[in-house]
Amino acid sequence: MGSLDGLHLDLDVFDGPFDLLVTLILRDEVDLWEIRVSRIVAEYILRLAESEEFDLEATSHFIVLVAALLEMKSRRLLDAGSPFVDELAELDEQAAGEELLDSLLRFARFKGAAARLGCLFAEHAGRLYRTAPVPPRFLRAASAGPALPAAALAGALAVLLAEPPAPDVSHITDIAVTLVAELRRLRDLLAAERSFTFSAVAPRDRLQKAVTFFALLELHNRGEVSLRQPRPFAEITVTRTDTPGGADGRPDDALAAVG
Amino acid sequence: MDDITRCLEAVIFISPRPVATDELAAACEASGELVVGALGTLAAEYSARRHGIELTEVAGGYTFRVASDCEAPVERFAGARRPDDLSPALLETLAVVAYLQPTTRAEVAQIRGVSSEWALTSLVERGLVDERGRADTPGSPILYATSARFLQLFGLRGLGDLDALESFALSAAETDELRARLLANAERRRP
Amino acid sequence: MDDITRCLEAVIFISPRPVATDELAAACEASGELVVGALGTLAAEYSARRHGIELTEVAGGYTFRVASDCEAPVERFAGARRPDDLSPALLETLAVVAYLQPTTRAEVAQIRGVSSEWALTSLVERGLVDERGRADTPGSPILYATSARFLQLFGLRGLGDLDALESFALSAAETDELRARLLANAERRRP
Repeated sequence: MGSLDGLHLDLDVFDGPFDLLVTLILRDEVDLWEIRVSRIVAEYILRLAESEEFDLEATSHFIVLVAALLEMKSRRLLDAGSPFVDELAELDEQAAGEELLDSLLRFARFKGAAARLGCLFAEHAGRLYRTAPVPPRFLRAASAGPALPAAALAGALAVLLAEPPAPDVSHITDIAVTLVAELRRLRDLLAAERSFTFSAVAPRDRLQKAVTFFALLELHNRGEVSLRQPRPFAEITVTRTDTPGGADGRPDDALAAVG
Repeated sequence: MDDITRCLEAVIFISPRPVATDELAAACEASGELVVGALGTLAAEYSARRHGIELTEVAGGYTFRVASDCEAPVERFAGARRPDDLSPALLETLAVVAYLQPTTRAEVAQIRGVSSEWALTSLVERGLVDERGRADTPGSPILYATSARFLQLFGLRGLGDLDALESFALSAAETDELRARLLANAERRRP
Repeated sequence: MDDITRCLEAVIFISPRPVATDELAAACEASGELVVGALGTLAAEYSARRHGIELTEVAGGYTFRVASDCEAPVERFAGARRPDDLSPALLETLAVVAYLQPTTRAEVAQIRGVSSEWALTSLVERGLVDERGRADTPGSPILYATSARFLQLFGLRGLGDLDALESFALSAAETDELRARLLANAERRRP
């Protein structure tokens, strides 16, 4: 299970399957601002916990779609009136576009060469050459006593006998838990302090940082905070907005169910 | 056949890999010119008398191989030994190494746009690519180059037999089409 | 030469050991009588045209060998070959064969986690590993074992001289245990 087809969402602005929601957002028929991504993720995690099988493909598909939603949301965080938006757009089209085109053109040549090599391989790889070793009687001059230590063989096998370390999967479980915890942590911080900067509260780890950013977007979406970034890559300032349901620390029901 | 031709034949027959002209000259104690002439005689003898094996120049030297119309009985006898097919990813990686050699893992990854660690390891395991020391740049990355086996499996006498990389460049029309497609995508993504 | 003669030639040429008449008949899909006649034609062609190699009948079948007056250049050539420099991949493959012999290509590949076809071919070519018949399992895969030249290269009197690996000597039971451990590790290493 864990399939996307059956993931039914009951959100404030949308009631229906997740796939349909994505389609509507792409057609601009549902406003992305109105969609709580964290809620969708929470629904999905619940669903995963309920189902007995883990469908890797469906889950990967889900992550890609959610990542796309997040990307669109983060783009809209940029103030539409900022001069940097134009600059970014220009950079996208001109410099980045040309750069991408250049590398695609360069790669195309190697791709063509690879296709040609494929033809040569098909034609020649099956040809039969004699590979029999030189008869020992012709090697009299070449054999001048042992050339390699026997210990080298034991050494080569020892590498294969060494038990491989267990794969580190800690980061996989971390993410699922931290999103909920991070929302709580940020709310606690906001209750204590009206305003702070992103770098002041973000953990050092890149993955953790991403989760913090994700949580901030969600708070922003819920109207609990306002985010301000004077220009791209600059410090982000987080400020609590004093609206009902925002700063009162009301636990999000969906997330509470998971956490 | 004359003495030098027969000696060449014996040496090429006994060697499990193609033999270069200078190795043949040293073994037969003859000049390079004489060897080149005798190689022509030898090849002509085998083709004129319709032998089941033929003399061929590949991977920097000369070797005998089974004539293509005699492959079936040999495979019935020895079992088919055709090497495994190469996936598109392996062929792409091989093409980058072949044209840019010696090259590093980072350079291959940059051109292909994806990490090529597995592909390179796999090519080394198949004996198509060799490690050739380390680059004299920060981090001293390993240098990779194609092997003699690569030349042999692809029927090349040497790297000079590879088609010029430029001959695979996209045409002006294809380039324009690619540019147009990229712009269209950028347009669609604009918020 | 006619078709059957050329096919015989190709099979005998490619085989590292003498080929029996019935094997030749099976490979060429011809009767034993036809094969015997064609073998006569083939031997006559090589001697009449003064080739540097000649068809000879030895115990067990037919094989080509270097004509006696062409042995000197062959010895010069073989003597000039570079010493056995074994890459890490070749040494690892050789170690697996040495400790688990006789073993199959599939088993070596499974333990090393990579296709080891080229490595095994290369070791056979260097005379360090020999084919030793076929396993009594489905598909009858070829069995590989180390050669006398292998012992010579590593200065060993016999396989009993191989360094014990941790607690492993080379008794049959312990070789099985070693095999099991290598396979289990390979399984764990798989992504």
